[in-house]
Amino acid sequence: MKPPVIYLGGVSATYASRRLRDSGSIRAVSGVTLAIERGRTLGLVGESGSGKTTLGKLCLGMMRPAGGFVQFNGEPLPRNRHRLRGSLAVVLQNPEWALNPRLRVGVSVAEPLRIARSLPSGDVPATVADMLAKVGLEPVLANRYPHELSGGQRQRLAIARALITNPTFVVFDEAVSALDVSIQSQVLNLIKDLQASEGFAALFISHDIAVTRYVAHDIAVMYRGELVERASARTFYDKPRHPYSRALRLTIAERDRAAFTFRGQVEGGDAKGCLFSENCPWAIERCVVEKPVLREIGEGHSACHRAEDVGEA
Amino acid sequence: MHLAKRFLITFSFLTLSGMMLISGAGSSLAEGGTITWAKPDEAQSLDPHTDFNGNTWKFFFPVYDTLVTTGETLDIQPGIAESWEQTSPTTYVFRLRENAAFSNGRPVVADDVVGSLNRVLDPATGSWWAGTLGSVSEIVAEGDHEVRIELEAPHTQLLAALAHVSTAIIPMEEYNAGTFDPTKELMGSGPFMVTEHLQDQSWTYRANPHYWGEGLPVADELKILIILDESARIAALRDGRADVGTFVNPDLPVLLQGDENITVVTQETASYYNLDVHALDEESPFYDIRVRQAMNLALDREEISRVALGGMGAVDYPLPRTFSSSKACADVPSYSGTRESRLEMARALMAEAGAEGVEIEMLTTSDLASLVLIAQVIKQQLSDIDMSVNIRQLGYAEWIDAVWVRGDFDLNVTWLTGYGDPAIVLGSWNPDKTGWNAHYFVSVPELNDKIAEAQSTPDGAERDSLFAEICTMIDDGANMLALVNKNNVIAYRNDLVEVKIHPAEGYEDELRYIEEFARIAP
Amino acid sequence: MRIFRFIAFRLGIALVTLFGVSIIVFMAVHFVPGSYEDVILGPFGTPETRAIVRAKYGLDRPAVEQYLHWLAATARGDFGTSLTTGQPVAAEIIRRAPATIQLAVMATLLAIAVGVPMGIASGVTSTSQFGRTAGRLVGALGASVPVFVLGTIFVFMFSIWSLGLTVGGYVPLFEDPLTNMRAMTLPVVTLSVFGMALIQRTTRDSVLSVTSETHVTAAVARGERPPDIIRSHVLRNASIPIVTVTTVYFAYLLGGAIIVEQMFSVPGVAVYVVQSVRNRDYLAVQAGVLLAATVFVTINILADIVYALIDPRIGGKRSQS
Amino acid sequence: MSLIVRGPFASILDFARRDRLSGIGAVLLASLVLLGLIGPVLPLGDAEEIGVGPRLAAPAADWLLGTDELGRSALPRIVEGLRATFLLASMAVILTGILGTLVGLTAAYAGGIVDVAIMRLVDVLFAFPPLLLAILIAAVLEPGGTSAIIAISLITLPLFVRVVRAVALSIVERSYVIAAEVSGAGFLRVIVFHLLPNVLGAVIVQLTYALSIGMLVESELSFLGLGVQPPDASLGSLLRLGSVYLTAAPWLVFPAGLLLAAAILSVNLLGDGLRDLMDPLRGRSLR
Amino acid sequence: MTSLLDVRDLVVVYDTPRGRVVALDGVSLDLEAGETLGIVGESGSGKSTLGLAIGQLLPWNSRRLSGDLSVLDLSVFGGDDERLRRLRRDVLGFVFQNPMTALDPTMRIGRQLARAIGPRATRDSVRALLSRVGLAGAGRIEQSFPHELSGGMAQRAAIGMAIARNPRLIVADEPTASLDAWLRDQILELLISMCSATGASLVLLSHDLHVVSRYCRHVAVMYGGRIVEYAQRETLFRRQAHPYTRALLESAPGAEGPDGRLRPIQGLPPVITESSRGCAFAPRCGWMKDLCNDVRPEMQLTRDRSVLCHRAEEVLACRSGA
Repeated sequence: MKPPVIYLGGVSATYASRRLRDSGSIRAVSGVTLAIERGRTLGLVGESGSGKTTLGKLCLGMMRPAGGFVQFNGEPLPRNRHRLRGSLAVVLQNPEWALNPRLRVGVSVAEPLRIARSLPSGDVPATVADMLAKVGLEPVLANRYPHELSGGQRQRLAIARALITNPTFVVFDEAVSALDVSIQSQVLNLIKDLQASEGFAALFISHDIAVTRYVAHDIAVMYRGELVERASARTFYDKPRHPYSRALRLTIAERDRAAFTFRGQVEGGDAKGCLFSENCPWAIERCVVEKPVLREIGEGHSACHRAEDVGEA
Repeated sequence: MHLAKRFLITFSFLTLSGMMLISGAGSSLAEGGTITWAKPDEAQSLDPHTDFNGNTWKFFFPVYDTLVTTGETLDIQPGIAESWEQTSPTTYVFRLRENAAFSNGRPVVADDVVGSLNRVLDPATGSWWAGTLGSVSEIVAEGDHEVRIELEAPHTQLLAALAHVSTAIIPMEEYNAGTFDPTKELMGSGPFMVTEHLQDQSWTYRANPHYWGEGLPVADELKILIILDESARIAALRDGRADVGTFVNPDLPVLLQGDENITVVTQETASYYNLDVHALDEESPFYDIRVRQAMNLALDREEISRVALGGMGAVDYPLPRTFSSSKACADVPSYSGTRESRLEMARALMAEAGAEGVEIEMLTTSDLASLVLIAQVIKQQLSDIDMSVNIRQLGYAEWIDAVWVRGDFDLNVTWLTGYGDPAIVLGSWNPDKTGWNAHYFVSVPELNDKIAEAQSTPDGAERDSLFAEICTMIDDGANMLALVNKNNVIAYRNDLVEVKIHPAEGYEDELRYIEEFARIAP
Repeated sequence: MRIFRFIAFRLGIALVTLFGVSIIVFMAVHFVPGSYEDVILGPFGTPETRAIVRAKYGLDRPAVEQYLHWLAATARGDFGTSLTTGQPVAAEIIRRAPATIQLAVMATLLAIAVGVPMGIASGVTSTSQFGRTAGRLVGALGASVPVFVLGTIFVFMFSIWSLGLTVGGYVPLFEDPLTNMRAMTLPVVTLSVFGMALIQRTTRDSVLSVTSETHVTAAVARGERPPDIIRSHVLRNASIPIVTVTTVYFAYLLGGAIIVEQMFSVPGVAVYVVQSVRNRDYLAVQAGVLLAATVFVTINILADIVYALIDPRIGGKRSQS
Repeated sequence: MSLIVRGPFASILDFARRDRLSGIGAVLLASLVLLGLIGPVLPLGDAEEIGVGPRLAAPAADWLLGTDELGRSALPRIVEGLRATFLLASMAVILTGILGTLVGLTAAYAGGIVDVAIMRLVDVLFAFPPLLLAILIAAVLEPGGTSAIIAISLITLPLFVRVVRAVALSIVERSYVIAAEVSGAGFLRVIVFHLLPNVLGAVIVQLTYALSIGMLVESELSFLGLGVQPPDASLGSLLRLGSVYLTAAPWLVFPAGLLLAAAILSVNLLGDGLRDLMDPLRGRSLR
Repeated sequence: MTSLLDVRDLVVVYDTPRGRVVALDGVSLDLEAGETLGIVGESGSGKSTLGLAIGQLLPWNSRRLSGDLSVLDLSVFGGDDERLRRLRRDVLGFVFQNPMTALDPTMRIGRQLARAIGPRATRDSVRALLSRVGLAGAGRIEQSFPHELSGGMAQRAAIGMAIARNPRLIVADEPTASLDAWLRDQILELLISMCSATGASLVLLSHDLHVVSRYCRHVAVMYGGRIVEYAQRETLFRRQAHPYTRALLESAPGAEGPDGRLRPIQGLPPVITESSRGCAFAPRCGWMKDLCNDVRPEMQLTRDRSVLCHRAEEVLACRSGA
């Protein structure tokens, strides 16, 4: 059997500040185990600051894990990113800075090709033109500068740049969050179609569960650096097994929104118990003293002592 | 000694030709009070026996006495010694004043004189002046008030050398007892004593109560303000914070035009600006004596005086023009004929030497503004014989290092002090004796002999004819050239103080009679 | 507690900086051509007399030894004695410090007192084309006149019409405040014009950027009066860049004082250091430069603390301008 | 942004039209630079010839701005001085610009110990009172144009490095840089293709400010006698000598002082305008 | 009867370095007391400009070309600063998108609230206000600086400041856009409850049609600087008379078509540099005819709604998308 494209084994990461004088480090991700198979899209949801982006960086080797390991196609991620050139790619949030404003967009899109040197340079323009067509843009746009283009077009170009080397693994980090609704849907369709046709594995990071559900095959939920639930998109949507997932899902569901309210503010969590317990209407005594682990339940995994009850409610 | 009585006044309405210049005649004088003198430079060190810098000496003059001193026209006058006698060509006997005392009240005795002079002569002291005294065989105290100096050979300039503050009489008893350190404080038998020194700001002197001069000093207090900036010094004079100011700028009269209560006096000195030529560097075009001579001929000293110094400093000779003997130097080639005729000779010499497109470096220091002006005029003059000059203007210490330590120059604009005897400055043309210019100066045995001879010949016609020969040889060697006189510019408030300024000065003591300065009663 | 750790950390950095400064200044003054014995002996020095002087002042010892010796003494607060006067350098600097401190402090205060209100005025009037242009022009003009040009003009003006002010004639402030102020007004004003412009420009920009923020719009939306908004919401938020630029100005002041002290014969530290460079009075130069650096570094630490006081969000972060 | 992207000429015209003050600054700067450039070929007279007229003569037909203390015509000297001031300051600033940009980018992108080391060095440089630093440099290298250039460079370097680093730090976080890193771009590629072109705007603004500081420092150095050496002139050295003769020959001071202030002003106005263009400060009415 | 808010043909333009941009292209609107109105639009639709115009908080590079906006019969463009200030203080309350930037970062929350209450503020009145916005029993919050609060708490504090003087009209511009999704309902509910408790009207500006319609009785949809459709929320959700409204609803995730795919609106939102000749949506509109490009549609009042479309009748009649 082929190994998963990305495998995270109990990965932890601390965020060390760029600034020297900020002493100490913040634990951004702790003990996350995840796999993404070829051709699958994993949606990663959670509120801001839950560690989603850090997890994305870990998968791309942009950050070294403080604990655990990251494997790419069954091999440890090499320290030198250059060795993997062309196999990894990323599409990030802010369309304003998606492309280098000083370069013609065609040059930006071609950059990974030039870095990977997988093509004779004569073939590059044609490949770029093909790629632009794939993301639904006129090839003539290659001669424009980013500021001449709209946010949606820039995000399409960012996708084109990411996919031009036929990468095995692509991270979309809030790739559509900054786009207007009408544009967002265009780009979502594009991502979905390309993933189906090119077959890369993808990590789709978003705080918007409706969007994630639309593009992802599987969904993982993070809460304060930990993975609290993982399931297929359908299972997750129909029957979330973690109170936090429920809370997230409720934000898109019209019905019974009043049934769930948070009690108060998230304060520095008690490491002993469940991090969510303070805000959890389902919490029982056990939740405060014993940390739940991710366990298989139904068709997914949940880190909740009362996962059964939550799922059935 | 016959000296030319010259002095210049640049203010047109002041054309006194007396020996003394006294302002405010007729108004009544106040007893005591403070005389304030604004000057541009601070002392570099405090030891009168070792410091070579004329700017520093000015702080010593009011404090220290010397055996003898000079008068208004550079004639030797009694100092601490009220009289002297030359008992043989090599023996001098000095009779000391009995009423002279150091500012601590202790009378000056012969041992102080002997000790002070011996300190100057001691190589360990490192006094640069020692050689000027000639070869002294011994200095003996004869009782408390008589000192005898024995020389190995006649030395005509001895008295003039002893008139310099570098031979100041310091209190040797205290020095030997360790209670007085001449490198850290000043104590002498002069009219004033230092009471306060604020570095770069001011010196305050009180009258020495034990001073021998009757009724002197007139003022109770002398204050020297150190004001670097020329405009600020002018301002101090204008608003009455200073009574007297000394300046570098030759255009001072112009700048003070309209200030009727300020009088500007130009004092002639035995000092002159001169040009050092590096003749020992094979790389330098000046290694060839013909190029040096051509350069010398191409100079237009009259123009230097007129343009660089605003007409203030007259053409000067190796033997300073203040001394009447200098007439002997006026006929040498580079001083005679028209400029055109000299240029012709210069070009011929250049052609003969095969010197074409000569490029030379001329050093000078920004420490003295007039040097830079002179350098620029020289640069233009030398272009007339196709010599292109690159001026390098250095800070003081870098300049000393470049010229006198490393000898890294072709030309150097600087100045020499002439003192009270013509032979003192001529001594500089013997590098074997002076040492300090040996690395760029060609030693000419014949010239050295002539200088030595002049130094041991008494004043008179014989000496003057020696001087004439020396001047010719100096001009021929073109290795160190006199340019123009370096005058002092003094301005004072004629409504506040009565001053006495002498017409000629040899030792940088421009306010030699400061103990006689008096405030005018309001 | 956090603030103390932060200060300790800043002090550590400051020491490293000063150590660097000490090495550079030592090397600079010892490797410049021309040394102390040249100044003392002048043209008449001979190799022998030079050696005598060098030995007398310990200048013949290896540079590293001299440096370490100096560093150790300096760490004990002993700046050594001046080669020129034989007096302790520390005493000389202490004597002169009041003049330079007065110059710097008064120039800074004047610059702030004029610059900040002008900056605020041009900041809040920059919503009209005229206000925008006028504010920019005033600031640019003030920052374009070199200190010595201004000084020359002042010397010129006040040597014609004194108006009670003097060029030179410094006495210590506490000895005779009136005479002191008569002598110090011109140098202080000369030195502060650049600061006024610098602070005016920064204040203006800062006010503009603060008033662009939502919380100011929110205050306007609550119907607060413009003076109240400026006082309560704009000033404090705008003050960090002003503090930063004031520290930069202070660095400039320490250098600008050289020209001003010389022009107006203020017997301060700056002119002492420059004279000491000329005289190759090594210990005096080293002490002077190290002191200037210390003052500057201290001002920076103070600024950091002020940042933390002004903006509660800053615990250790410092705005880079 | 638009300044770089559109045709440079059209954008400059556009910019000058929209921002009157910068337009004035640009025109002033351009004409002063032009004056400096063509000065030597203008029939103004010889800047170095001594004794063209009497010393300290008032302006007259043969010496339009009077003569100086060596009887040289002041007008060609002022033009010469303007040229020297511009030349020295801009050479110094270009040096700083190149060095400061590279160092600042390296510090920002390399981070870690490299960053710390660079910034501490910059701190050390910054802790020197600027003029004192210049005086020491002039003493070590001997006074003159070269040492003035080096001094101005070192004085303006810390500000430059800090600004470039700060701007670069914000760019390092941008999507296109991260995307390039993910696709395997190396240190040099990121710096040259992604950081450099994008700090250029800030660098240009900073260059104008540095130029104004450079001209100030150059004139101050020359005023202290540490800049260009006679008989060459810079505006500062002209003022140094002229200021002595202020009462007697004001023509030696006022034109040079005015020209110097105008030159610095033009650069400042232009810098403000460029800054406004890069990073518009809107502000709001409080009424 | 005087209406609370009366907007008549308001045209507002911005002067930008790249030229003139029309933000409001003739907006008319009435709001009665006690009304809750949601205004929906994408970025660039002009909704924020409209929100700011209500308090005449427009930036200085904007200009009102024509039309007027008055609150309680006082034109905010009248030029009487003092009356405008009183209006803002006593009648209007604003809530902005990002509470962190809408609060003064250097002032403690307690003091900011006290300033919002006015000169008569006391410790107790500040506490009372805090408890009204659900920050009760929080002595520590008074002492906190904004950055020490979470986004949700900060927005509650900001709402507290907006309602401190019991305004008649609250304008909230994307009050939850910068908050995590699960906080959205809490904040919006708080806003609604504050309004109903004091009888204040609410203008809620948002890009999310669903959110708006959940909380507001009336909904206005903006496109290209104009209100293109205005109706009660039930009416609007049942049927859409403007093609844009309909397309917007159909393109959102969760509204996938039968094939499981989203149906995005093709093309890009316009940037208007002068009043549009025709319909601003025409280039992206499936119902577009020649008429749409040439003739500027005017607001038509139908039975239950206002709509700005030449083909509104046909759109209404058609069940599914064109």
